[in-house]
Amino acid sequence: MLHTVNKSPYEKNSVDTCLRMAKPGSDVLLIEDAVYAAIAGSKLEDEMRKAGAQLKLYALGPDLKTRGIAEDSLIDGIQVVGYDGFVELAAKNECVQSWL
Amino acid sequence: MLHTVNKSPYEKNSVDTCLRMAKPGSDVLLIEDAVYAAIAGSKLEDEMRKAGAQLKLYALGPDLKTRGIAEDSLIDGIQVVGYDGFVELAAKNECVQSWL
Amino acid sequence: MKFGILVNEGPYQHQASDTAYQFVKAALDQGHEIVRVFFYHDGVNNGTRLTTPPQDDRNIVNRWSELAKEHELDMVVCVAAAQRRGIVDADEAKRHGKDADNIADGFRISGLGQLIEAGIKADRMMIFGD
Amino acid sequence: MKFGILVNEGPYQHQASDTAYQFVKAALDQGHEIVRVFFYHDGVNNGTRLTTPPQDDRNIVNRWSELAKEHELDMVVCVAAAQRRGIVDADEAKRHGKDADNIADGFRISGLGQLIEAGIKADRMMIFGD
Amino acid sequence: MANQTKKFLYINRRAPYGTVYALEGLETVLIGAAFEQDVSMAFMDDGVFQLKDHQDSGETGMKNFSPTYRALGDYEVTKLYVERESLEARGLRPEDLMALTYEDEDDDYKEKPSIHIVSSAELADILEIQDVIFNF
Amino acid sequence: MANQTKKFLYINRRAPYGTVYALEGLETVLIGAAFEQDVSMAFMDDGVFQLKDHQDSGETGMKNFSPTYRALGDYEVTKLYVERESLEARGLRPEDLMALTYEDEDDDYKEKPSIHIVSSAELADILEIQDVIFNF
Repeated sequence: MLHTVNKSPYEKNSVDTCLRMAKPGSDVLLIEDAVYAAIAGSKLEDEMRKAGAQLKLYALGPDLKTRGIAEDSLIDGIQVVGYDGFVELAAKNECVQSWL
Repeated sequence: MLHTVNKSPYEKNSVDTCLRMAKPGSDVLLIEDAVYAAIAGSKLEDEMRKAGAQLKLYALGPDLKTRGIAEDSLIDGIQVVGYDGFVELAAKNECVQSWL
Repeated sequence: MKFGILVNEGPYQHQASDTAYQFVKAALDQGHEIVRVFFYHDGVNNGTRLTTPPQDDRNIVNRWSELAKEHELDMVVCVAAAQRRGIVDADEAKRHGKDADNIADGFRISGLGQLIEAGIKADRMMIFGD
Repeated sequence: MKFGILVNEGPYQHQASDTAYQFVKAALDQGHEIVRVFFYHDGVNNGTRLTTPPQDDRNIVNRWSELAKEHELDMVVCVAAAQRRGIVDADEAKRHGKDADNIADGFRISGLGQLIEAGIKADRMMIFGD
Repeated sequence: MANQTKKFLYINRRAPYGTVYALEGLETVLIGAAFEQDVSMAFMDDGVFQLKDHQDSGETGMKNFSPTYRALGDYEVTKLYVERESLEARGLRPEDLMALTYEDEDDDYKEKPSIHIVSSAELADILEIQDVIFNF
Repeated sequence: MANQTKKFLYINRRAPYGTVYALEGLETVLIGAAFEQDVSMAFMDDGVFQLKDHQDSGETGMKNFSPTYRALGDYEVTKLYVERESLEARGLRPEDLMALTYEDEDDDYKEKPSIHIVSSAELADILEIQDVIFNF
């Protein structure tokens, strides 16, 4: 299953709930304000690293750029994809769950 | 100063930020989905009790009733007011800050 | 006492407009003055006359129009926010070549300066949003 | 592959409509089929032709209309949500005694069944909201 | 299309009244019930507040749509999964929720509970087997 | 009204782009600057992300409004308070923010920084002295 999340983890509980519900091995794509969860050096870094050990984490590149977040400032292991990669992730997985 | 909050403390960070910013002695009014912060027996009860020792906490009665929350299920010390009480709190304080 | 009111969300999607309405009614009941009700962001969507909510639900737009009429409320829809979202009066429709307008009774379209002015004139500024 | 798209927020206030648009474009570029784009909740506000956004910003409504024309997209605005929020076509205007309509090119108003049907027909249902 | 049956899950994560998602989400479920798919609902995070008993919206002037949940059984929507962890965190007990039931036509129309309290892990399993998930 | 000066504080608590509040809030500040009030801005919670340097919205197709923050000095909006705790929690350092400045006409038009990093406690004090607070 592909899980997408679009909320800042500092503002809303969507990232938390997504990580609680996603089964090991799932794809998780951070889009819109959820890309803020990908920044290294934050208070969430440990939690995201732990999640990344069980899940495949992605962040949407256009949303990172729009917000001025450089790819080299991301937590290790988070892969950046474009809208084409978003479509490919959705096609590849049998079901998509959007945590809003 | 009167602080109002309208977001569920389980969904958004508004209650947290309000309690971080409100000076001792301030009035804090929970409205709309923020009234969920007033329920006793929740994981937030301790935090709300601590806040209530420093601040005067109110909850909007119409929003409690709408959501099916009985007044006797609230954390001790939270006072229930109606829309008229909301107006009175706003008039009594020199400035109103809405945590959204 | 003079209250200024800011409504930042449209009807039905969020409770903001409902709470603002109940607050304004209660303030008027206590004899306070409402300097202005300003609609910003999606709040401009409170000002369309084209809604037809279910009959067993409240009519948020009409309720504002009626309250404004009864108490001569000044209800202002922000022009910049309205242009982004498609709330227009006859003048705006003409200016932008639109073939229809949708503003409801009692609302007028004006600039953000009206919000600042409300903040200056009012004793208390109340914000209702998401 | 067949994608169904659900857009739950209006233009500008939230990024949902932007992301949905970019996703649909990318999916079409890859040769996928878009079964339907369904606009629900405040998403219905994407379907008004009365917007005039600033010239240095994207025109969200027109962009949808143009994409729909180019790719024969079926763009459906939920009738119940639209009635609450004041999005009407000529038929709806007539039915509810409104003196104007505001639906944009390429959008049609229909029932929630169209959303369920999209969920049944599509291989993947994508939700964009707040 | 007629013979194709999919598993539809409607996830409810928001409180009622503060936003319209709960109400308009419920409208979707009722319409969807006519399509004879395999329908479930999940209530988690603040979505559990939707099922709180004794809602009375008179003083806010909003529409009290909680009675509609009681109609779900008549629409053959009988699988309502409520996350235990979400309830407990919010100070709610199962008995604080509306007692939603349905008549089981395969079992002599016995009245049975529609609400099933499940753990986070069980809910995660339920998510995993769905074909279509809507979020409100 | 003309002679009445009030302390206006615009509090920014939301990230840019995900929602419009940052952009439309900034439009309010610019209009408000013409009214010759005592204006301050506060950036806390996700609002600190509004000031992140190097925003480039080309690929999302959204409007990049970050250059407008650089114009604030010209509008004599020169008191921008950024909460340190919010920055740190989010993995941002002060040097990750745009270097916003203004020319101080009372000090030979020297270029001075508009951004002041303050603690939560200092920000709470700043809130306390305001006459009007807008939240975006």
